Amino acid sequence: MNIATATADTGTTVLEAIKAGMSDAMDADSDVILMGEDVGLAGGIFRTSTGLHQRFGSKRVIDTPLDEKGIVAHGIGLALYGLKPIVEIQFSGFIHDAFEHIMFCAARYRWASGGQYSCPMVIRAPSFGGIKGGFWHSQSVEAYFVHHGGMKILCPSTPEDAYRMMLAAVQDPDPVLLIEPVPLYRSMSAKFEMDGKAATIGEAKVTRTGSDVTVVTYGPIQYEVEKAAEELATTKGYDVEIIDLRTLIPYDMDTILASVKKTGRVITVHEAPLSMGFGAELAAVIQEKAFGYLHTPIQRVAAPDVPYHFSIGDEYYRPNARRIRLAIERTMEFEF
Amino acid sequence: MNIATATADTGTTVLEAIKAGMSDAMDADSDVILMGEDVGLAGGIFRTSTGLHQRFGSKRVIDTPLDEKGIVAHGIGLALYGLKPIVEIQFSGFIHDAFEHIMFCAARYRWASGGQYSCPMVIRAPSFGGIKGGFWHSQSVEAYFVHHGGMKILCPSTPEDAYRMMLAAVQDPDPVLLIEPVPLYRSMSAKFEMDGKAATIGEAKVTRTGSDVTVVTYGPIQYEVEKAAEELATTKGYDVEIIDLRTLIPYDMDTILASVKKTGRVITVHEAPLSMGFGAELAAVIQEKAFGYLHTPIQRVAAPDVPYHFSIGDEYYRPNARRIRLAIERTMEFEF
Amino acid sequence: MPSRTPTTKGRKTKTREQEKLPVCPLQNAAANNIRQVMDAEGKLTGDLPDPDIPPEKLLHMYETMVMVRAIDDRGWLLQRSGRVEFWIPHCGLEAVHNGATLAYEDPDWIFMGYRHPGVMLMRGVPLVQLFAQFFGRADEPFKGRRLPTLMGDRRYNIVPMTTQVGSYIPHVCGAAMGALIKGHDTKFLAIFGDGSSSRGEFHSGMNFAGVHKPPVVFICENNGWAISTPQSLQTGSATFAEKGDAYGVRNLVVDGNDALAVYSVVKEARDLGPDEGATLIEAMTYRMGYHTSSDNPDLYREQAEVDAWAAWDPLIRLRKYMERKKLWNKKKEDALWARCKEEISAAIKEAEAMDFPHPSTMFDDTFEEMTWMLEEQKAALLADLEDLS
Amino acid sequence: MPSRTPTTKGRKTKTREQEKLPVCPLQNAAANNIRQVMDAEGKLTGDLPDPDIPPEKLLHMYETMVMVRAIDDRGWLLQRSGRVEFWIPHCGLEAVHNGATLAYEDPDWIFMGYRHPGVMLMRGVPLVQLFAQFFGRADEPFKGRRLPTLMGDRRYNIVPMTTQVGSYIPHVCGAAMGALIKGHDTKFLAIFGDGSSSRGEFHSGMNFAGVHKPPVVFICENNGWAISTPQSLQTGSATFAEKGDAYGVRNLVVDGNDALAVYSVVKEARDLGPDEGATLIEAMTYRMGYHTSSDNPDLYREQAEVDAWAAWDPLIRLRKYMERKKLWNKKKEDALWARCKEEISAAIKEAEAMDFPHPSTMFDDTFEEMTWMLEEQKAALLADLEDLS
Ligand SMILES: Cc1ncc(C[n+]2csc(CCOP(=O)(O)OP(=O)(O)O)c2C)c(N)n1
Ligand SMILES: Cc1ncc(C[n+]2csc(CCOP(=O)(O)OP(=O)(O)O)c2C)c(N)n1
Ligand SMILES: [Mg+2]
Ligand SMILES: [Mg+2]
Repeated sequence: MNIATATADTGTTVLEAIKAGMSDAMDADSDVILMGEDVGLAGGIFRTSTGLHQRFGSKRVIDTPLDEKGIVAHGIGLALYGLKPIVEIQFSGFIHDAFEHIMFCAARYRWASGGQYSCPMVIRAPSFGGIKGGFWHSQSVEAYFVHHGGMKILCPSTPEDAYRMMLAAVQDPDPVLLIEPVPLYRSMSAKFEMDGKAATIGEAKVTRTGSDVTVVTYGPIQYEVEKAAEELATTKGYDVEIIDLRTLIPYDMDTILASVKKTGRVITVHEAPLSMGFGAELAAVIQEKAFGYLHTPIQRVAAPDVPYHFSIGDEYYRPNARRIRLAIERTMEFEF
Repeated sequence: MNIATATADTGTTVLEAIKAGMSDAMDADSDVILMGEDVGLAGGIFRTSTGLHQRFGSKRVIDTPLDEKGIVAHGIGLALYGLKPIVEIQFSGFIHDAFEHIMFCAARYRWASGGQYSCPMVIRAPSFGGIKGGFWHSQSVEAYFVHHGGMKILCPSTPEDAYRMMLAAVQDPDPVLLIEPVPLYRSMSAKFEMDGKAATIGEAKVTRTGSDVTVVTYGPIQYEVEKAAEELATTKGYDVEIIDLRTLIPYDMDTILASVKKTGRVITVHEAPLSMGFGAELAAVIQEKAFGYLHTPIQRVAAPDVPYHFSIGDEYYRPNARRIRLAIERTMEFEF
Repeated sequence: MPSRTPTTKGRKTKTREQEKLPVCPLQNAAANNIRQVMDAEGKLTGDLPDPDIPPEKLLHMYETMVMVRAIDDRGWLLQRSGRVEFWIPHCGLEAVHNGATLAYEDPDWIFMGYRHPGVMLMRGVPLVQLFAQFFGRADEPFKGRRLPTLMGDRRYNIVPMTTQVGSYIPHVCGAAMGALIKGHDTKFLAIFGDGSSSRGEFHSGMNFAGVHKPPVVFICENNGWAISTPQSLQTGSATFAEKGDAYGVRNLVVDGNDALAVYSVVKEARDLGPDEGATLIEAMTYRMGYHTSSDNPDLYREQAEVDAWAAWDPLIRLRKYMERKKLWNKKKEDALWARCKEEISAAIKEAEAMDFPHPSTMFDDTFEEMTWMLEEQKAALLADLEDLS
Repeated sequence: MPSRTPTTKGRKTKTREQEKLPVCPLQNAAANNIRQVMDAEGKLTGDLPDPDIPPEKLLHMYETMVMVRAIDDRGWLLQRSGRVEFWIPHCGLEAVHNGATLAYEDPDWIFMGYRHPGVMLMRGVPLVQLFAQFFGRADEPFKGRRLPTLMGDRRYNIVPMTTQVGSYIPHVCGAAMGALIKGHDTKFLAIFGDGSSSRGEFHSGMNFAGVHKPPVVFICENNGWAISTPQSLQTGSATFAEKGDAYGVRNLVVDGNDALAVYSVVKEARDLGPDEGATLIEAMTYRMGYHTSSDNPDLYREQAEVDAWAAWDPLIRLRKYMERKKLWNKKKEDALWARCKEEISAAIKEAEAMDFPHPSTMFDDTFEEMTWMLEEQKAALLADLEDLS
């Protein structure tokens, strides 16, 4: 039994699913611990860990000093010693201070020690906009962590994925960055069985099948893609295929290629800024591996290369269904 | 007169050019200061600032505590107050601790203050491999700084560029990341006039004109590209055009596009790792803007997504003329 | 006189278990080496001398403290009724920021946090500008870009804070080093929280300050909590002030609910000679309200602790002091509150009528001269907006 | 007894100007609160008691100190003659790492820097393995991947250091927190430099240590310099030890050229009870050699300073102590040096005959299971190599 308060009628929210994932992981393995700012009595500022402190005690649910670098760095020490820390960064915007420790310590101890040590740990990064958070509380930071390898990156966008990916992340023998979708925490719920089964890392999901154009996306913004696709099916009869990547590293090339070879048209959508966003890597790889299949250039829909604006960001910075629809139309109607 | 010891016969090395650039900038403007670890009496561990401490005193050439975050963060304060700090990170591998301050403070104060404050400063990042430095001392870190905008990024690869870009970086009203080519510090010299003229930021240079294929590159690795091009001109008669980007942000799209439209074939070459390297952004943009002109997929030559290996990195990790030649051949001989 | 706390033995860090019977540490200020001018009743304790602030300055400070309290009351209501998106309460902390600002001259630079609107008002920033910021309107210094209560204004030498707490600690130290290098006599003040002392930025800033001796007063506003984290989980040291010793930085603890004491110690530290360097002052105070409008303090702290601190309200203490000096009375008090409320209502009305920023302004102020990439992205947005209309 | 340094008044930070007449601070150890067992002549000073280390342990330590010194001599020559790419000297620091390691048990964990080969040898790592590492060969724990002298080996519970100095300070603290959580009685030791104390990592590690009380001894090896940076430019505090106070971490200064004193204070701190937490020990010593083979100390320091320290050579002091105890004599000394040199020559010969790693091994140990991207990149490299041959 886990601690989540799934109600019979609405199902489990993403937030409850994350909590359930942590709770089940901690039940299954006494080496799993949670640490971060305010994760204890307060239950985390989003309440993703409500009740865990009461249940597992202050040795396994640790309120840390206000120090993101310290949180990750001590998590590394714990992992080296054989524990499986889940460390929470309160908002992904505050993760940057821990950059060196995530990328060049956690994700490098195995290699740098000739395989003698490893750092299995989960770094939780509540991310994305749409919550009137201003530029520090709405960041999409995933792209910074893709370059230089060494780090698995997961991004669930449904309650079931949130639950199973948490389990998968905890079980993984290497460090995992878990990009959590803040705007979905409470707004999305679904029914599924909390049976302790972990997701398979590296598997994308085709969330909508179609034959005209492939949209590769991840995170909460995919629901805007869905809206655009629905609308275009009605208004223009365009048949859009949508791929939820779910894992950014290692991403599911097979699923992408199969789709692209079918449709010949690709759009990438993320809410991180455009330049050097993950869409850049996808576009570069796809044009290389499927050059002969492409009818049109790959288009990238993303936020502009500026910070997230408090007053107008949610509406005009973050891509939305309308902008995505326009991009799909441009692709479908592309002429040389 | 500047402090560099240019000799009449060999010209000025890259190292001396950097020193001359700093010295001239400090002569021209008393607000320009240099700070970093060991930049004073020791003249920097590479000796790029030898003599500056003696010349400008310890108020303007400041040996700091061993704290890269502190160096950049105090540079920000100095810049806010109206000085023009040049801050040295001893090796670019140690820059990550300052990530938050570079990307989200220095490159954001102007925006976040509604244009009231700015942070004109130069962050020197000695970079690249080929010096038997192992993975911390051979890093190519530029890609991390491209995403999220706000930061100009320069990368000189000749003595003249080193000198003029240093001046341009100091004069720029915004923060500039200066990627310095360690392997060229002493190995490359040239004659040019140290006349105090700054480079124009954002201008690439076609260092070799050709009609068959465009290689877009930057940094010391471009000399490997040159070797490959020379060889292919002889052995296969391929006519390779080489573009030295010089500025990564904002890169020179016009020069790239003009070349691509002429050749129809593109290869990007950098020594940073492949995934989400700057080549990804270039490939994504080029395929979008020049789709109809491309005869072949854009190929990326880069280091693999692993750390720089001490024993074998210089030979097998860093791209070399042979690997670049093979990539050019593959592109030239591409069939669907 | 700002000087090293001679000993900190008297004061114990509390653990969660020991927090059973909350007492306000200000009660034992002398034993705890907490510098004070007045007690809870506004009577002089004989520790620090009465600074004898000239009446008009004193009244300016007190009136601003009341205005700031009134803003907090209203801000909370505005947030609860959905008219501002987010609120960070500052009730209880007025003596720290108003007292400290009074000790500084206008050309001096202040770096402050999100709980310090008094700094703005003390320096003459119009009230309506604050509300324009809370409402995210275009016509305020940050052009609606930043979270409500994250303020600043260059025209008043108040530097906009970094949203990451404490990141500005080395910035202020660097700026002050700049003044030293340029031979200016600008002085610097930075206010940050107890929790912020745990970040590497605190370490960097204090360490450079100890070596370079810039003219900065660092106020660590120890308000008891960093969200839900008490001092015992934040650090193992008995005080935050003594951390200064680790860097050779002069330090002391002051009663942060005693505006006169804050003023006195900050003023003395500010006025130190050019070679005397920085001072770290721990202001012992208490966050009476929620951490932010998203917080729920019932989850982690006892109401009894809040109550213990309520008896040391900085407004009441200063009012009683002024009453004793015959500078104040009930009539003036009532009139002041009425005026504050009225001015706030007027400012709200004016600010709510202001425009939101135009979407394309998000591209402004990225670089002095926009790059072609941003030009292109801006053009796309504008085309998009045209298409919309 | 490891305890807070009661006062640090006696010891002044040096500025560059004051460094005119270099004296070794160990001369005034008592006044400077530097704990000592013996003086420069190996005579007991009466400060710390003689630890009376059993002869075979004592000899093991001394012999390893000599071996380590001999390795440094040879390493330097190897670098100068181009046979190793890079060398980080450790001459003068032998008492710190050998003394500290002797105080620890084998299952305990040690995190060390690049100047501490004695840690490896004290624990029984074969000499040839060190040289295989210096030469970047495949058959050493890190498979030739890392810079010469950056060592470690899990089989001996010596964790490989991070190349960024000091970054392992919070790692060791976290690992020790792990032992506490698991209820193990593993103890932890970390050695890092004076310069490393300036990084945020030091702050994080000490701060968590003060709150969580893990069983760690942190040795700040104050060897006078961080490359060209002296203490006066590194920090404003009089000692590095007292920084512990800022975190509620017990601390003291020890004579880092006195192997017996290092052993004594580290042993006592290591053996503290489970609730007593961490200790920060500043080991006052001196880097006799260059910072690295790329350095030139003539640019920034006086030979006179080096000479002042030479009189306090840790090997000579320990030898004299042992001679007094009749455990050692000139004959043994000569034989030891001869043996060390011989063993080193043999190890070099063996290590130089070893293979370099195969290029494709750079992909190993990235993840437990390689991603498809790395598989693809590895395949490309292999194809490329085939093409080459
Ligand atoms: C680097 C960073 N981490 C986390 C946060 C989220 N956060 C906002 S306020 C706060 C607590 C700050 O505590 P303190 O410094 O004591 O200031 P107070 O809120 O009590 O005034 C936290 C953790 C942040 N803003 N910055
Ligand atoms: C984070 C970081 N910055 C810079 C360097 C380059 N560097 C290598 S050793 C060193 C000095 C270290 O001084 P200290 O900690 O006193 O150790 P010591 O070398 O004296 O033993 C520096 C700056 C580094 N390795 N890591
Ligand atoms: Mg606080
Ligand atoms: Mg040192």
